[in-house]
Amino acid sequence: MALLVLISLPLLGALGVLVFKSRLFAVAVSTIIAFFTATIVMRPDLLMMFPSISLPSLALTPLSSILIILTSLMVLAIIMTSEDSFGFIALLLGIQAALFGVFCARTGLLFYIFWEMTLIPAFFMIVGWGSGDKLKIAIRFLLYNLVGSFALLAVFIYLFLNTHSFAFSDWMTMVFPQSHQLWLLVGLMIAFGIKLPLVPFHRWQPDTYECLPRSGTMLFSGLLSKLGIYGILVVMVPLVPHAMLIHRSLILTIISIGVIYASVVALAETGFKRVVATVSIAHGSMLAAGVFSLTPIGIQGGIVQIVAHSLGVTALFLCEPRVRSRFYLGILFLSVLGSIGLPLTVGFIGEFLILLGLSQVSLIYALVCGVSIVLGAWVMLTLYQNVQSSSDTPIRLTDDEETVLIALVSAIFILGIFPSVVLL
Amino acid sequence: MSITFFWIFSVIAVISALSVILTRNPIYSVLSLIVCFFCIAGHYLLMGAPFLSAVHIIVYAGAIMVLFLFVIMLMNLKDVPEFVSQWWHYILAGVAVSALVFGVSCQLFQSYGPRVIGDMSLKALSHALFTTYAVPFELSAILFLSAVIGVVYLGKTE
Amino acid sequence: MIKKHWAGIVASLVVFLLFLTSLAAFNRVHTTGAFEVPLLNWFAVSGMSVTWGLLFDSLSTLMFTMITGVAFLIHVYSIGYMADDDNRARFFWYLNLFVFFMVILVLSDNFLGMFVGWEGVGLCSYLLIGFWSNNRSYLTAAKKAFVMNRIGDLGFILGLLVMFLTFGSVQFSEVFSLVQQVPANDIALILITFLLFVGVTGKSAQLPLFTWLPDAMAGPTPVSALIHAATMVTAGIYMIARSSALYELAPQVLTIVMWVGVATAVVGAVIALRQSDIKKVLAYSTVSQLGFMVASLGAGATFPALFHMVTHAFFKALLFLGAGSVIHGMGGEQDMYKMGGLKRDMPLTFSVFLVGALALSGCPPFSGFFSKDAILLAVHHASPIAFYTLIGVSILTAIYVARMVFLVFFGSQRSDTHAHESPAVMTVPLVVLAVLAAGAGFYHPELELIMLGGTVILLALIWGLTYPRYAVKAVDDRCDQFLSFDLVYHALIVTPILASGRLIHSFFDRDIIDNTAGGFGELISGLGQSLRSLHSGSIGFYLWMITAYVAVFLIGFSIWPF
Amino acid sequence: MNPEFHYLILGCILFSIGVLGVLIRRNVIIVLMCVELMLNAVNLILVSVCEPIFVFFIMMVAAVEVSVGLALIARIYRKFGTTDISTFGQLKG
Repeated sequence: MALLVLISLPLLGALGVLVFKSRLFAVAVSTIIAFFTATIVMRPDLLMMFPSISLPSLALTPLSSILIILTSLMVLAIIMTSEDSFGFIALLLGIQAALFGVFCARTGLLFYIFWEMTLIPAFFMIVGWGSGDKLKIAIRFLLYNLVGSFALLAVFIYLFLNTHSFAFSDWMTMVFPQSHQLWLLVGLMIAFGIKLPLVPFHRWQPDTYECLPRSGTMLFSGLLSKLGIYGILVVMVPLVPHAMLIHRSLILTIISIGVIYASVVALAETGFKRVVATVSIAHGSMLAAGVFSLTPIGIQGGIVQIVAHSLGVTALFLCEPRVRSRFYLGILFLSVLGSIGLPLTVGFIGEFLILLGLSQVSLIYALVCGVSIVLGAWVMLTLYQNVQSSSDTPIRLTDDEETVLIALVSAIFILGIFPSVVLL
Repeated sequence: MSITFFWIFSVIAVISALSVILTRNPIYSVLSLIVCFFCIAGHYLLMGAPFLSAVHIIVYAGAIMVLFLFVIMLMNLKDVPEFVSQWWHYILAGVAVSALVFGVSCQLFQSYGPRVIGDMSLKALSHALFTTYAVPFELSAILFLSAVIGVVYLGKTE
Repeated sequence: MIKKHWAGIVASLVVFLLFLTSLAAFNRVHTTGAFEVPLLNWFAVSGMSVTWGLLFDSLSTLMFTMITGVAFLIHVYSIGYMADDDNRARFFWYLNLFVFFMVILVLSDNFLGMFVGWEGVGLCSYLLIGFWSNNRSYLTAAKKAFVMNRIGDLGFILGLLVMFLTFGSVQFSEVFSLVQQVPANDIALILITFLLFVGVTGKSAQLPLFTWLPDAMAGPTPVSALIHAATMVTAGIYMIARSSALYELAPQVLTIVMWVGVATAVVGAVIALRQSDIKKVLAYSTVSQLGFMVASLGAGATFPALFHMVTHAFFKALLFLGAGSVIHGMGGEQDMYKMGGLKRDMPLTFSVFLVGALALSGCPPFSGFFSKDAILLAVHHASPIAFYTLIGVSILTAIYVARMVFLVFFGSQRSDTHAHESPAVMTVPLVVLAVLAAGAGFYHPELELIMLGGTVILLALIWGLTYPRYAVKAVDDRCDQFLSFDLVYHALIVTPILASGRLIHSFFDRDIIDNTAGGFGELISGLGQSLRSLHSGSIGFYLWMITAYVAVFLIGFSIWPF
Repeated sequence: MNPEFHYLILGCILFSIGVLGVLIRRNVIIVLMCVELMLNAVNLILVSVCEPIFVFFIMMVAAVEVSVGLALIARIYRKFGTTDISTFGQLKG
């Protein structure tokens, strides 16, 4: 019941934002949601005041607890720094509801519905608030993602026909024939690979990130891309472990190539947002590599990296070129450090665990993914230095942005020193 | 007894249906269709559904066909070519209809079997309508409402 | 005065306190033995846990004392050197941060903690090299240093991964006790030691990753003295010394280590012979001297390496600070061919610089003689060829040192700038360092008379022979691109990577992927275009289509064998 | 022969006549009437298998359909002055 409330709160908030048209209201709503989320996760016993209707289709796992807290805090951060109109914020809250839904869903049907529910507001965000050739970009975004959704739907229909149930628990206990597992694997790879995105399904991402307004980019990169890896962790790994294990070296090879591919492309990209977007592809691929190593440590590393990447990339996009005050350059540099995984940032823990997991499979994968860390440092430092020596833009960081940036960067470092919070 | 009536109603229904599509004058077509509907109502009686039969006559013969008649008389349909002109249209129509009949009968005759003769009385019908089918029933009221609004809008002169 | 220099004074005081702490720790270690201070349980995953603590033993306290001591002197010097810079406070902030990470590096009780310090000092090195951020080429140098260090760090971290997989831990205590049960020549051990050594080549500027160090001279001179001569670049030496328990069991890797060290020593010294920038000479000299230390480690001799590291820290810091004093006096000029005759204008700087130069060339009784002597002896036991090569490098060292001293301080003045002696806040640390550079050798007074005599005669010969060439005539034999590894790296690595980035970007991304995805779109829309003609708008036609479709559908279902 | 088959065959015949009418007549009012005939054929079959509820709903829908359809026809007639189906060629995007 509490989870139902959790999912409907942002929707009510969205309505309220549209009715009252007040920024303060939006911030208040997302603060309330953040507190509510924290309560649900930290003190589930306090929620006894809700009628105890048990909903087996919605439940919290440790992983989804981390993710819904991350989601609520990120949305709060985005709303606090957003300069966009109320329609945008309402869409943002709608996406938040859908994200909560995906993270809490325990049945395939709900998972799929909420999964799709993220697309519609996202599409309107691009169309309504994007820049440049936005309609084309929006349609490309939608088509790529719909192909993924279609693959997901096909897999879910297959699973339903074979188990006569939508519950994850029923799906996971079923053992499918080898050849079918391969097809399921391919379908799920397409579905989640497009969302993440993995090379070669990545071409929708840089344009979309560039086109969106800043808050939208933060949302897409910090939260929506995490759906892909969440799907891999929650659906793919428990469902087709054998097929994944059999084809592990192939998958890891493709992903490793993708990691290098994206890192090298990032060197050729120009423009702040496009570079960060492309580096983000490399990070996402590396995160997937950790999970696909199928070792407990690699998966752990992937989960840590979800948080790390989310914090890092959000901070980076928030730091798009501004007046080069000392504060701005400092905070941008710290975000860059978080992104290149310097020790004492949470990204380091994630990357180290991922590499450790990969090296348990083969040192080669660790080496290849490690090369991308070097390239990543190269790219990010070039980016930083370009900002450092570029001509001034007239826009200053506002107080709210400074607050949020300080919070994000401190989170990056605090979690780097005390990472046990995000280790399951 | 009922067999006799069955054949009578059937023959009249088929003949009047044919005359619906074959007469040139639309008024005759409407009148033939009314005859056909009466025959169908007779079939309903034969099958033990008197309420349906009554409703059928009221709705179709009483309301719908009058509406048709009204519209036809309202319009001055003198010089409308009533039949398609190309001869191969008729051939094609024949082929299509035979294909349709063939397909439908293949499907229906396979699955069609003796059913339990149910209660088609007024009481049973209304009970079902207000319990099991209460929601569709209410929805159809909304459908009517929207139809009324739609028709008023369409009929309004610009 | 205090108001202007508050940042420097506070920073120096902090480091001084740290220095006192290090002395106390040093004292305690030498009276009661090694001890540990636990810090935190960092993380634990799947049965593997990393706890972080500080380990004080003779090795780490030696490093600790040396780092904080030298750092304190350089902090004090910087108060004078940076007096006119607007961003002094930031400078001292970075410098203190560097000391923090360096202390973390040497005091951590596990390899991962060491790695934190290892990357942290790299970060500070980046920040300080690019400190004058208005100059884009300085920023490029900083980036180059960071990225090349990261290549080495990748080796380090891969080594840590293998270590984790082999021993299940990265704590020094556990690894060094478990390694005793590993058979010699174990492949994992070879891999670990080799990969860790890759890290060393990055951080300690060995072949093939040394080219960042000369560029790193873009930073302010105190930075070059502290980071790029005395402390950070010796982190690699510390690391190999710390894990000598591992290296002893991998003799093949030790051989590689030794020859890389020897080769680096040669390359560094040869390039230093032809440089015109005073700081570049010192930088290549540092590369060369680090090669000595690494060679010594490769020969299995830890103590001479550490000994040379300490004496090198003193005399090279002294030389850099002396060079800084010269540059400061010359108003920012770094080209030796524009100096000359400075011994009259800057007598104090000249005398301390001379002490450093003599120590670097290995002249008895200065410290460099003893430490280099120890290294040569150790290498002689391992490989005579390496020994003779290093003797040759020592001769080259003496030559370029003589060239530098003569060009800068002797001969006639070659520019209009009127040099002036630096203020006391800069010269006092110089004097302290000079005393240390001169006297530190007596800590280990193992004298061999042949060596002593031979060295004195050789040096006298070299200085005598080079005097006319450089002091009197100042022959301009500069060749700054001499043996440029950078050009090779640029042609072979950097350019291909950038080119492939552009190729992938334009060819794979745009042409292949976009066109494939777009091709599907074209296909569908083409299909749509052709189907559009069916959409004629005639109701009669639509009725026909409906009927035909239903008929086909029904017949299909009837015939289809379901 | 099963008596329900009689109704089935009768329904089929009436339905076919309806389809034929739709295809060969050009007056749109007659076409609409033929559609009604087809609906009734289906109704007949449904009653024969004892599903009176569906018949009831079909009648409702038929009534709605006819009223809206005739309103549309009246409107079209006002616009084009004819009810000849072959002249309506604008039903496309």
